[in-house]
Amino acid sequence: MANATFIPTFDVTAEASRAGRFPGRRTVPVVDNRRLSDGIYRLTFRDSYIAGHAKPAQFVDVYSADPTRLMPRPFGVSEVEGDDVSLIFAVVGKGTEEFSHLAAGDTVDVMGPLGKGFDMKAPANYVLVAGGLGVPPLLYAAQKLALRDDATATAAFGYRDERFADDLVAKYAERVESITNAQGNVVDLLNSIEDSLIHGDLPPVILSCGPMPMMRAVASWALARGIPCQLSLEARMGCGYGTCYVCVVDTAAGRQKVCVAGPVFTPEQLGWDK
Amino acid sequence: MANATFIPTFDVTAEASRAGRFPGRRTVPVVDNRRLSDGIYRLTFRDSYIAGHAKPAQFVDVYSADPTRLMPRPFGVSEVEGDDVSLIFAVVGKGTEEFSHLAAGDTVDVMGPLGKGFDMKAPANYVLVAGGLGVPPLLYAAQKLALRDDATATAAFGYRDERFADDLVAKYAERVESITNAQGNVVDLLNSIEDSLIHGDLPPVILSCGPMPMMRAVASWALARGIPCQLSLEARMGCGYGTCYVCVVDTAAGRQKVCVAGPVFTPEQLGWDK
Amino acid sequence: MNKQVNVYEPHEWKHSTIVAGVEWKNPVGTASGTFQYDACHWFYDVSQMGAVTTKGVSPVPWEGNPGPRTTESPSGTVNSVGLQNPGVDHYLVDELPKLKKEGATVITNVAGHCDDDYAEVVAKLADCPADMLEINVSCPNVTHGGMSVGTDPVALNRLITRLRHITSKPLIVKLTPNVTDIVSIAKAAVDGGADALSMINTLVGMRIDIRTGEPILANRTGGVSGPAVLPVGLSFVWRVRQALPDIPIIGIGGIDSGEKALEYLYAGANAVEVGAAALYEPTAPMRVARELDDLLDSRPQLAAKLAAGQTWR
Amino acid sequence: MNKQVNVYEPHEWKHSTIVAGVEWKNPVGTASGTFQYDACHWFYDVSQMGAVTTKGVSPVPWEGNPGPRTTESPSGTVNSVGLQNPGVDHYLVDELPKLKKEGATVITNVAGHCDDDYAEVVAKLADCPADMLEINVSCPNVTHGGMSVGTDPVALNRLITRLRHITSKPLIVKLTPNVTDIVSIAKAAVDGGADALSMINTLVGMRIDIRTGEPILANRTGGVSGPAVLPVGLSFVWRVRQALPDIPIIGIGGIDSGEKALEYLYAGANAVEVGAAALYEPTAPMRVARELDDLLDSRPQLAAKLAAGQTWR
Ligand SMILES: Cc1cc2nc3c(=O)[nH]c(=O)nc-3n(C[C@H](O)[C@H](O)[C@H](O)COP(=O)(O)OP(=O)(O)OC[C@H]3O[C@@H](n4cnc5c(N)ncnc54)[C@H](O)[C@@H]3O)c2cc1C
Ligand SMILES: Cc1cc2nc3c(=O)[nH]c(=O)nc-3n(C[C@H](O)[C@H](O)[C@H](O)COP(=O)(O)OP(=O)(O)OC[C@H]3O[C@@H](n4cnc5c(N)ncnc54)[C@H](O)[C@@H]3O)c2cc1C
Ligand SMILES: Cc1cc2nc3c(=O)[nH]c(=O)nc-3n(C[C@H](O)[C@H](O)[C@H](O)COP(=O)(O)O)c2cc1C
Ligand SMILES: Cc1cc2nc3c(=O)[nH]c(=O)nc-3n(C[C@H](O)[C@H](O)[C@H](O)COP(=O)(O)O)c2cc1C
Ligand code: FES
Ligand code: FES
Repeated sequence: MANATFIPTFDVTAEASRAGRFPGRRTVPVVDNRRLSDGIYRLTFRDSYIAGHAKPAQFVDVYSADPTRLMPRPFGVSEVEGDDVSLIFAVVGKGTEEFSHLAAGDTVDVMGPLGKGFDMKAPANYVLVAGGLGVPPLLYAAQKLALRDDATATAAFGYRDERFADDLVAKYAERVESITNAQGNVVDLLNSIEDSLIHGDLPPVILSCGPMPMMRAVASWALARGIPCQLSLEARMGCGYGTCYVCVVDTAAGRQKVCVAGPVFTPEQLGWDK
Repeated sequence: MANATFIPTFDVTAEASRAGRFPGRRTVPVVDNRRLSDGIYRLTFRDSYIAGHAKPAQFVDVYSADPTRLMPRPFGVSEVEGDDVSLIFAVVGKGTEEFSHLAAGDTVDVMGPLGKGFDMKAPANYVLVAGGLGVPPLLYAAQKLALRDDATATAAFGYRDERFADDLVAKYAERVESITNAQGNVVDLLNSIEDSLIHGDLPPVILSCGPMPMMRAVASWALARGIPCQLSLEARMGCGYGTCYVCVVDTAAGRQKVCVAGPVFTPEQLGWDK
Repeated sequence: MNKQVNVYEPHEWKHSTIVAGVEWKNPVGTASGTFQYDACHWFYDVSQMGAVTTKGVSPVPWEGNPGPRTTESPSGTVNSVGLQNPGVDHYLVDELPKLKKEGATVITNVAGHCDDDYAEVVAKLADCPADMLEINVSCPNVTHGGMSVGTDPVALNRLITRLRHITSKPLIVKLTPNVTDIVSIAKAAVDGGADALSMINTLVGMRIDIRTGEPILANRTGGVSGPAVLPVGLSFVWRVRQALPDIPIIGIGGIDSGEKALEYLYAGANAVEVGAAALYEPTAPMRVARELDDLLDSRPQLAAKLAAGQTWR
Repeated sequence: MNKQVNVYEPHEWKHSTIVAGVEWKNPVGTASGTFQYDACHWFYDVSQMGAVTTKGVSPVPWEGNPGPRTTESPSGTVNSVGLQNPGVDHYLVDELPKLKKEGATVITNVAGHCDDDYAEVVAKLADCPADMLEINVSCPNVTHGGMSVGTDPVALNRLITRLRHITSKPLIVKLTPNVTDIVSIAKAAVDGGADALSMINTLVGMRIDIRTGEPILANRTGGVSGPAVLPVGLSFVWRVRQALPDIPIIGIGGIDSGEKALEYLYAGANAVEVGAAALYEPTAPMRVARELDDLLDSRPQLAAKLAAGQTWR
């Protein structure tokens, strides 16, 4: 049920574009929703604007159909096919529980793409380091990199248990390495492939997303080796588009908004190099 | 969408009966919903308990599927067929607007039957005096009376404009008289049939439901002629089952709860005979 | 997500609590003004609640405010009943005996327009079988007494000190959220001899009918309750608990699930009461109690503290 | 039911209002802390709002509270931003010029930890192109200043009297609902020289994570806003309007539709501001303005009063 109070019945994207504005919250059709592993789902909806504009690490605000739950739920774009946009999410609370029940034929409210994506201009071997639900932006990075001649993708994914995204990323990445909690963590994984990264044809650039402690470990691993590194952060958000000052992270330049200054930051920006 | 927070998935009526309790709020299937006239709908749902127990002028609490709108909406039962219960309602606000969109195959939350019904034990010619949306309880009274040998029903319905219930009540009542606002009010109608009521085979008893000013006029018409009269009142309700003291009306015995002391009161109980 | 509980099934309570020396079968009570024996006993066995709190009783019958007395607000309800009740004498011969016959743990909510009113009611209740008295100094819907006492620490301290001398029953003081400084008021009640505090009563609120431009309630303003007030109630319990580590607190406001009841216990409440939810779901108090009983299974530390009459904080 | 408005279409405003001498194109503004030029101008033409109220500015940059800074509540949101802002100097060279270039009517929200802070900001703003200043004495998320001034009539009166001497710009004083007696506080502001009042700021509230038993906000408590607070905001506007028939009032709290804005106008507000709704629907302020513009068509008496700077009550 789309929330009756605010859902426009006109074509928001078309009307906003005509007026030279960024399209706001809109109701879009769900194309698919499937369980990838225990409590982890891949939701696909149709939205030409997000499909046409999203860059890896940009995110989408998804809204509950329950009008008592008003706040946006941000999720990184995980794949785009034509006008279809996929997200991968874990059920952690009421909103994601609700989204797990969405099915083709339903609608869902979204807004995006939001935030700044990874900087992937440089020719490089992009090392995609994901922890847990950090997979989505990196999967999408792999999808984009697969189209390029001047760059390659090496996935280094750390899972709690089930390797729910190895198959997905294997479609795009040159190389897929992964590890589960029982075997070790992503730094162990990075250590095990360090040599090949450093001696590869293209210089390595780390793109990473995952829990904060992991990001810190990845950042110091990269800093110690002089490998450029970009981190996609999470923070509780109030709006997702920069109007509320809710989503801040401490950076070298003071508290900044994750939703517009980020979600991607370098360790240097975060002051983690000090 | 039934509100996820409180809707039991078990059979409330069966479980409550087993425990010797009155069945509480439950989710029931909508069987039919049709527009009777401009902004007036007849909603039919399936609930064996209400169907089996409801007396004319008893009402049903209907609940919004929107969890921001929590309060019950009370409606008089208008007809019962087998396990199917019908209500007739006017769209006056957000809840009734929502209910107007219900369709067969949907579900809706209800509780009932609630309140005390008309006292229809006496053999009599029951004169069913309705104004506007006062029709439902009187239609149901006519349906019940149609089964009896010792009583008859005379409908005297006043409408704002469209005569949306004449057809419905004609199935049950011996006689159907109606009037629209443009022609006059129900007291005019009563005056026009006064002779036949007084000289009929059975003594007249007035059952009435409608706006307060109309009820007052009907009551004084009846009092002036010594005709017994029962009035089904409306009041904003908090619960519908007697727990909150919200729904009071001033009576000769002080402020009483419409939902449990009523909704049916005699003019004498209301002190309108003074 | 919770497994759904069948509220009509008999249940052995696993987790009790103690509030000011009174044992509750479980930490969930009904809130005053939303529970009447005659109405609720049709829906569930009232003796199975942690406690039931009855409607405010006054020395003589009160007729309350004129109607309409309710209006809706987003995730809330606004009421202006104004403490209509048949008086303490009627209560003592009618509702209380019925409740006690069923074996319920009873909190009698006490209303008054002035100190003498409260004193009179408490005196009449001194020897009755009610388990606890809840002094309602927080009703926003009466002109005298009610909220005016609950917003003034000096007046409140005087009242509670006086009542303390009249009764040996556990005295709960029910506080209003419509104040600048809840801690000074809570302290005044405790210093006066309150055995426990309950909070929150309703927030002052209103709605307007845009067809007429006039307030919907005859009384113009009323009291807001229901899920909308949940975060407010939690913050009041939290702040009072931080200031007063030992006083038993009953958390009230917006509880309609075991999870929300649990939030109150973590905020520092020893027990909770369910109010508005019972209006639109008569078995809500029992459902909340059952859900909480299950949630406490996986929280043995909290459960142990409650059972011992202690709090999480 | 309303016909749905297309917020992206150009619109000729039919119904304006006047607040403390300043003409608003329509009676709907944005609420402070939920509007930033850089974020919102992508979604709508900010010059088309009745007014835009910018985030509280302090004498120097403030970093606000640590995160998490938000949690959800039923039909509401709880925030503990704590007035993070880049300071008044930055505001004067960055946000304000952009807004004025677009032709917006601007209300600058002023924050401070103490009287000197407020005075310093107001002095710096005295000659700027902002149309009105809104003095935020009602933020529940800062330890000093903020709400503490807004809960004390004497302190508030002293502050406003002082600010009144520094600026000739229309001064709006923004009040907190977390008080026992709003009327005495409103009077203190007006006596000190306030040209208008705005209300309400957020209600103190909190949520607890039942997985950890700990408050979700790093700051523990925050401010509740959104639809849940609608009835509370209405009652504050109503009560102040009853006591002060002439002071311009900007109604705030839970507005997410033209109908709810209209309730505030009937309660006695001269204009309204939309806050939390903009967080989950960026074009909400514009939609509310458009819906209200249509609703006022059928209420010529109210519309005429607003256009003349008068109120319904
Ligand atoms: C930029 C960004 C990208 C993200 N991408 C993904 C992704 O691709 N896949 C994925 O599974 N998760 C992602 N997350 C986390 C995801 O937003 C939360 O898991 C989700 O909002 C939880 O919603 P809920 O309703 O189930 O939780 P509830 O606890 O019911 O939510 C209550 C409120 O808290 C917020 N909240 C709760 N947990 C988080 C959290 N960890 N981060 C941010 N807000 C939270 C919710 O948005 C909501 O406003 C991302 C977060 C950010 C900030
Ligand atoms: C005993 C009884 C029997 C009734 N039977 C019928 C009937 O058979 N057919 C019919 O069309 N109407 C009937 N009504 C009136 C019906 O309950 C209201 O029209 C309906 O509740 C309006 O709901 P809403 O959501 O559209 O209005 P809203 O204004 O959006 O509702 C807000 C709140 O106010 C209450 N409310 C609003 N108007 C009324 C009203 N007139 N009476 C009581 N509560 C109100 C609602 O129940 C709700 O709690 C009856 C009322 C009572 C008390
Ligand atoms: C209809 C109604 C009547 C109430 N009457 C009383 C009362 O008599 N005494 C009292 O102390 N509180 C009374 N209250 C307040 C509740 O007990 C409770 O404190 C408040 O509603 C908040 O809880 P809730 O959000 O669960 O409803 C009443 C509340 C409602 C809704
Ligand atoms: C994220 C957020 C930040 C806020 N920051 C400020 C502020 O800086 N200054 C202020 O006066 N009010 C601030 N407020 C309060 C709002 O302006 C408004 O008074 C309140 O949210 C009630 O309105 P609403 O229910 O429409 O949100 C803030 C509110 C929110 C939600
Ligand atoms: S979430 Fe609102 S500014 Fe980032
Ligand atoms: S509606 Fe609650 S007592 Fe009648």
